[in-house]
Amino acid sequence: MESIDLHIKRELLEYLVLIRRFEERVKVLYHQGAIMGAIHLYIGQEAVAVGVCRSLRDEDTVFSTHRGHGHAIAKSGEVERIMAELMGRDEGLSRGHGGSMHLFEPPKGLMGGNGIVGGGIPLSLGGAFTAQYQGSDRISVGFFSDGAVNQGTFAECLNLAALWKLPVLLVCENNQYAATTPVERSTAVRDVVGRARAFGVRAEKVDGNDVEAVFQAATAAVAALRQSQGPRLLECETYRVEPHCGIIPDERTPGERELWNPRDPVSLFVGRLVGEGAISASDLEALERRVRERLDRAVEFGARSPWPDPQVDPHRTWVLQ
Amino acid sequence: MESIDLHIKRELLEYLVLIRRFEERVKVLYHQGAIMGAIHLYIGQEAVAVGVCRSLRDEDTVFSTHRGHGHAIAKSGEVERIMAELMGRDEGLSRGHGGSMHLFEPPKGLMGGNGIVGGGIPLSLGGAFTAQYQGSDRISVGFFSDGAVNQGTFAECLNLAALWKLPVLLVCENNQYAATTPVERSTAVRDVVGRARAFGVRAEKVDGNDVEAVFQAATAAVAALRQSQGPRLLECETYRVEPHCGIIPDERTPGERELWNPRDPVSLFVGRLVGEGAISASDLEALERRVRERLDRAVEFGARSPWPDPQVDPHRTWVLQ
Amino acid sequence: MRKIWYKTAINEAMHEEMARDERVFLIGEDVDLFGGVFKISRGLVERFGARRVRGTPISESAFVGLAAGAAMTGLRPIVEMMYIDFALVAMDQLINQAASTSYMSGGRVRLPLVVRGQYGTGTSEAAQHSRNFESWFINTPGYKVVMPSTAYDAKGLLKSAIRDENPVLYLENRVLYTHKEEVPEGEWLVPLGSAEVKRAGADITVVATGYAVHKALSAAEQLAGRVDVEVLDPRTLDPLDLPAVLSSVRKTANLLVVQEAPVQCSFASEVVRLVVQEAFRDLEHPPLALGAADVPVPFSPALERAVIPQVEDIVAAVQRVLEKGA
Amino acid sequence: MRKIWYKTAINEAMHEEMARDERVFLIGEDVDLFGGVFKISRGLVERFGARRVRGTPISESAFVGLAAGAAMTGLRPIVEMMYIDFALVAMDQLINQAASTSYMSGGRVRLPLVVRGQYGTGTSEAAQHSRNFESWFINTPGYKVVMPSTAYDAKGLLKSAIRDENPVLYLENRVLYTHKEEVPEGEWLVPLGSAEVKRAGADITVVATGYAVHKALSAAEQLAGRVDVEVLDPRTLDPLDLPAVLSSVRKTANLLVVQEAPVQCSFASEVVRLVVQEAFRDLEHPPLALGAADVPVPFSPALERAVIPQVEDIVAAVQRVLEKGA
Ligand SMILES: Cc1ncc(C[n+]2csc(CCOP(=O)(O)OP(=O)(O)O)c2C)c(N)n1
Ligand SMILES: Cc1ncc(C[n+]2csc(CCOP(=O)(O)OP(=O)(O)O)c2C)c(N)n1
Ligand SMILES: [Mg+2]
Ligand SMILES: [Mg+2]
Repeated sequence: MESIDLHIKRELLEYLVLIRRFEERVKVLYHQGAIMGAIHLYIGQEAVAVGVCRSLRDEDTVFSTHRGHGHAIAKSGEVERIMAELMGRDEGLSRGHGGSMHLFEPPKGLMGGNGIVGGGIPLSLGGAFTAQYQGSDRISVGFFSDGAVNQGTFAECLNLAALWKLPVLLVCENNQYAATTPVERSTAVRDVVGRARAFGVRAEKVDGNDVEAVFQAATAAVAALRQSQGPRLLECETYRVEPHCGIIPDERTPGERELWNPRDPVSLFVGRLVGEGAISASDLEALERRVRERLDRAVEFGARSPWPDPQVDPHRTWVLQ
Repeated sequence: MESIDLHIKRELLEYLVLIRRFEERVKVLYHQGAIMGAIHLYIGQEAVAVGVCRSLRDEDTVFSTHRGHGHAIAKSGEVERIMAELMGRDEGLSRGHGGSMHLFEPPKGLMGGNGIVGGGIPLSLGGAFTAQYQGSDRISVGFFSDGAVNQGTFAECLNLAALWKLPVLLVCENNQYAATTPVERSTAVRDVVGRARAFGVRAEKVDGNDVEAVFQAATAAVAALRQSQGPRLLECETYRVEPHCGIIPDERTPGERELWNPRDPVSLFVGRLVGEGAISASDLEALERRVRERLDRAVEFGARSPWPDPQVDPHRTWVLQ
Repeated sequence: MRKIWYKTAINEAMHEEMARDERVFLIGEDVDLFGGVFKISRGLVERFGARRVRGTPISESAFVGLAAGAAMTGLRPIVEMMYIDFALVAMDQLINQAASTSYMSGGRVRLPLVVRGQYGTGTSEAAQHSRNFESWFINTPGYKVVMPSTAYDAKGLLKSAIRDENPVLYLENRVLYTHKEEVPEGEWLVPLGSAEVKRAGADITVVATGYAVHKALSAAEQLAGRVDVEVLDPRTLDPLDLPAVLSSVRKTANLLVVQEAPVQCSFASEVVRLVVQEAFRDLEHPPLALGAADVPVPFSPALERAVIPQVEDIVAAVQRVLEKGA
Repeated sequence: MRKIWYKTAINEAMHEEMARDERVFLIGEDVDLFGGVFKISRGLVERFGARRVRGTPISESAFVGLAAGAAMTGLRPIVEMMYIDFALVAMDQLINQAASTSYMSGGRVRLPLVVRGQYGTGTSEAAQHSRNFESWFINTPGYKVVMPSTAYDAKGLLKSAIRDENPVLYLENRVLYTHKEEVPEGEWLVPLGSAEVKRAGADITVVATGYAVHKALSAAEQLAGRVDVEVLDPRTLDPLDLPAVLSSVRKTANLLVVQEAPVQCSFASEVVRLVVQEAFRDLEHPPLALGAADVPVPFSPALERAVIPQVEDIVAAVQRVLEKGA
C-alpha cells in the first residue's frame, strides 16, 4: 500500500475537522430551532466520508443517505449552502426543497441523500450505468449502513452490479446500529463482506475510523473500477456516536459510547499526524480557527438567506419542457 | 441416508405420474380453450414437488408459485377440484376466484400459489412464524425458482428466517430459466446455496430430477426443522421442459431440451424401480390406467361443475364479520 | 374524565387487545426496544414478552409478508410501519398479497391484519417522510382504511380494527400524537364505518380527515356568526359512512372536503363523486375539495406551510363554495 | 394508409426515438431476448445492440432504480414492466425516488424516465395480473400518465413521452396489442395533455380510457338513434386536458366516465370532481362513474366479465344518467 502524500493527509484532516465541527454546530442549531426536520448526525463516522469522497473526482457520482452531511461536505465542500439548506433557505443546496436528507450538488457529483433506507443503492448503480454506457471512466458510489443491508434493494443490486460489471463502489458504514437496533439483532451473519462475495462482488473490510485506511482502500477500489474490473464493496467498521436522530432519545448501555472514544477518527488521525511530525500544535489551532470562522460564515449565510417564496416557487410538479 | 420404504416409493411414483399426466391434459385443454389464463406447466420438475411435499404432514403449510400445479397435487391430492379451478368453475379449489396461480386447500396445508415472482417467500415465513408462535412442530415450505432469487424478498427472508430461527424450508427449483432468460444471464454467481449460507441459512444442493434424493434431503431437513434447528434451503437442480407459459413461444436452442431427456424424473424413477424389481410392467400399466381414469373423472368433474354465478358471488371485498 | 394523549390511546388499545386475544402480536422496526422510536409500543414487550412484540430488521417486504402469512395461518398481526412512506418498499406484500389473498382463495383463507402507519406533515421532514396513502388503499379492493383524529377515536377504532377479519390500514397522525383529550376508561369500541359530526352546523358540510379535522374546527370557529359550519369526520374512510355524509349534505346543501393529502384521485375526489351521484339536486353550490398542492411535500417550513391547507385556506374555501352560486 | 397493430406502433416509436437520440435505452425483463415476451421490443437488440437494450434479472427495484439513477446522470431510460402489477415490488423506486427527486433537488436534477407498463383485463389472469395503477400515479405528484387507446395514439404519445423531461407512466393495454389501425408513416407526435373526441355527439359526454374507449364507442353505436353519445378519450390522464372535457360537457350537459379500473378514489372520481367544480351549472343530470366492482379481479371468465364494465353496462349507465333527472 503506497503511503499518502502529506498534502493529501492535510486535506483529509481538514475535512475531518470541518465535518465534525459542522455537525456540532448543527446539533446546537437544531436544539435552538434554527434547523428543523429529521437530522441524523454523522459524528464518529467522518473518516468514511472523507476517506472515500476524497479519493474521487468531481465528476464521479455519490448517492448518499439520511445521514449524509458528511458525504455532502466531503464531496462538494459547499458548507455554506449545505447549512442554508438545513435552515430551509432559498440559497440552500436544494433551494430549501430537500433539507438534510436531500442534499444535491450535481456539478460536484453529489446526487442527493435519501430518506429511504436502502433507497439510494439502485440509484447509485444508475450513475455507474451511465458512465459505462458513455464509455467514461467515471465511477459511482453508493453509501449505506448496516440497517440497509437488510433491504431487498441491497441484494438485488449486488447481483445486478456483478452481472453487468458496473463501476460502482458500494460503501457500507457499519456503525453498529440501525436506529435503536444493534446489528446483532438485525442480522444473523454480522459480516456484510461475505454477503457481497456470495453475489460475486469483490469486497473488503476496513477500519472505518482510520481515515488513511479508508482512503487507501477506496483509492485502490476506485482505480480498479476505472479499469472496468466490476463492482466493489467496502465495509467500514465504525460507530454512531450521537443518537439516531434529533427527535429520538438514545438509550444505549452506559459506558458503551465511551469505549469507542479511543477510536475517535478525528483524534486518532490528529494524534498520528502529530506523532509523525506532519502537523504541529499551532497548525492544528490554525485549522480549528479556519474551520470555526468558516462555520460562522456558513451560519450567517444561512440565517441571512431568504426563505423560499411560495409565491415564486412554482408549486409545480413538472419540469418545463 | 436411510433407504426409502417400498410403499413410499410407490406413493412417490404414483404422484410423479399423476402430475405428469395431469400437466399433459392441461396442455391439451388449454389449447382447446377449456382452460384459460396464464398456465405454467410443471413438466420436468415433478420430482421436486413430490419429493418435498410427500415428506410433509397435512398440517405443514406450503406456499407455492405461478408454476404450482405440481405442488398443489403433491400436497393436497385434490386433482378433481384443481382441474375444476383451472376451468374456472364453482367447485374449483378456490371457487373459480384464483385459477392456476392461486390454488388454496387450507385443510391440507396448501396456502396458495403466487402470481408475483418471489412474492410467496415472505408468506411462507409467516406460516413458520405461526408454528413457532404456537409452540407447534409444524413446519412451512416456500417454493420458488432461479428467477425469484433475484427478488429482494428472497434475501430479506433468508436473513429474517435465520435471525429468528424460523422452521421454514426454502426450496429453490433451479430449472435453468426465468421466462426466456437462462440462469447465467440473471445471476453473477450461479450458486444459490452459497447465497443462503452467506445469510446464515443451512443449505444443500440436490438433484432435483431424482425423486428419492429430493425426498431424502427434504425428510432430513424437515426433521431438523421440527426440532427448531433453524431454517434450511434446498436447491434442486432441474429443468423446465415446456415453454415458460401457455402464451409465450419457446425459442431455446434446438437440441437443448433433448439433452435433458435421460434425466427425465419420471422415466428415471420408473427405470430404477423396475431395475430394483420394486414394480413390474403390469404394475406400471395399472398405475397409468388408474391415473388416466382419475384424470378422465377430473376433467368430467370440471366440465360439469357450474360456472360461478356472479349474482350469487357477493362481489364483495370484505369477509363478513 | 381523565385526559390522555392520542398516542397513549393507541398504546392502550394494543395493551387491551393483546391481553384479550393471545393471537394478537405486534411486529415492526424497534417496537420492542424502549417502546419504539415514537414510544407507541411502550410497555408491551415488558408485559407480553419478546414472542409477541417483535422488533425486526429493516426488511419491510419480509416482515409485512410474514405478518400476512401469519394471518393466513391463524394469528392476528399488528404491523407497525414507522412512517407510512415506507409502505412503498413493501407495497407488493401489502397489496398483491395481503389485500387479494382472501378473495383469490374464494374465501377459503382469512387475513386479519392491521397495518398501523404513522403519517403527517408540518414537521419539515420533506417528500419521503410526508406521504399519504389513504387514497391508494381505498382504491384497492380488500382494505378497510381508518384515520382517527381524536384520542377517543384512535383507541376505539384500533380495537375494532384488531378484531376485524380483514386487512385494515390504520393511519396515525404524527402531529396529533401529543394531543391530549378525554378518553373514558373501560371497554368500549368505535365501530368501523361510522362517521361522526364533530361540530353541528347549518350552512355547509365540511368533511375533513385526520389533522384537517382540527383545522376545519378552527376554521368553523373563525367563521362562526357569519357561516354556520358543520364538521363531519368520517373516521373510517373505507367503508365510508355515506349515509352520514349525505344526511349532513342534505341538511346544509353545501359541501367542502378537506384533507392534507394531494387532491387528484383522492378521498376528497371520491366524496365529491359520491355526493353528486346521490344528492345532486340537494346541492345549492358546487362542492369543492381542498388538499395539498400537487407537488412532493417540500422541506422548508416556508414552502411546506404553503403547500398544505391551513386554517385560513379552509376559511377561504368555505367562502368560495358559498359564493359560487352568487 | 397502412394498418399496423397497436403493439407494432409502440415498437416503431421505440425504434424511431432510439435512432434519434443516443441517450435513449430500453431496460426490462427479457426485452433483449426474442423481442420480449409480448414481442414489443422486436428488432431493437439486433439494431441497437446489447448496450442499449438491456434484459434484466427479475429485480424490479434494482432496475427501476438503476434507470432513475441513469436518468439523473444524463440518459433517457425506457423501463418495461412486463405487467404493471409488478410495479408493486418497485414502488419505492418509482414513487419515493423517481417521482420526487427532481423536486427535492430544487430542480437541480432532471429525471426523464418512461415507465411502460402493460395492463388489462378480460384474459383470466386473476387479481395479481389485472391491476390498474393510473389513479395512484395521478395521485402522486411528479408523474405524467399516458394511456393510449389506438395504435396512432400509442405511437405518437410514446414518442412525446420519451422526449419529455419528467417521469411518465405509459400504460399499454394487453387486449389492444393486436388491434390493427391506420397509422401514417413519417415523423409526427401526439402531444401529452391533449384529449381527443373519438365520436361526436350531442346528448352526453362519455369520458373513457384505454380499452373502455372501444367499449364506449360500441355502446354509442347501440344507442345511436336514441341517444347521441360523444366519446372523449383523454389519452393523457395527467395532466388532464380539462378544457376539452369541459367544452364537451358544456355542449352535452351530461357526463359519464368509464374505465376498467375500480372507481373509488380513481381517475373517474377525479373527472367528476373537476367537472362539478368547473361546470356545475351546466350539468343537466348528475354525472356518473362506471368502473370495475370493488373486488380483486377474479380468475373465472364468468366472474371477470361481471366485474369489469361491458358494453351493455355502458349502455345502461348512459340511460341511467339521462333518466336521473326525469
Ligand atoms: C425503508 C425504510 N425503513 C425504515 C426507515 C426508518 N429509518 C430511518 S433511518 C433508520 C435506521 C437506519 O439504519 P442504518 O441503515 O444502519 O443507517 P444509520 O442510521 O446507521 O446511518 C430507520 C429504521 C426508513 N427511512 N426507510
Ligand atoms: C415480480 C415479478 N416480476 C416479473 C414477473 C413475470 N414473470 C412471471 S414468471 C417469470 C419467470 C420466473 O422465473 P423463475 O422464478 O425462475 O420461475 P420459473 O418460471 O422458472 O418456475 C416472470 C419474469 C412476475 N410474475 N413477478
Ligand atoms: Mg447503522
Ligand atoms: Mg426458473
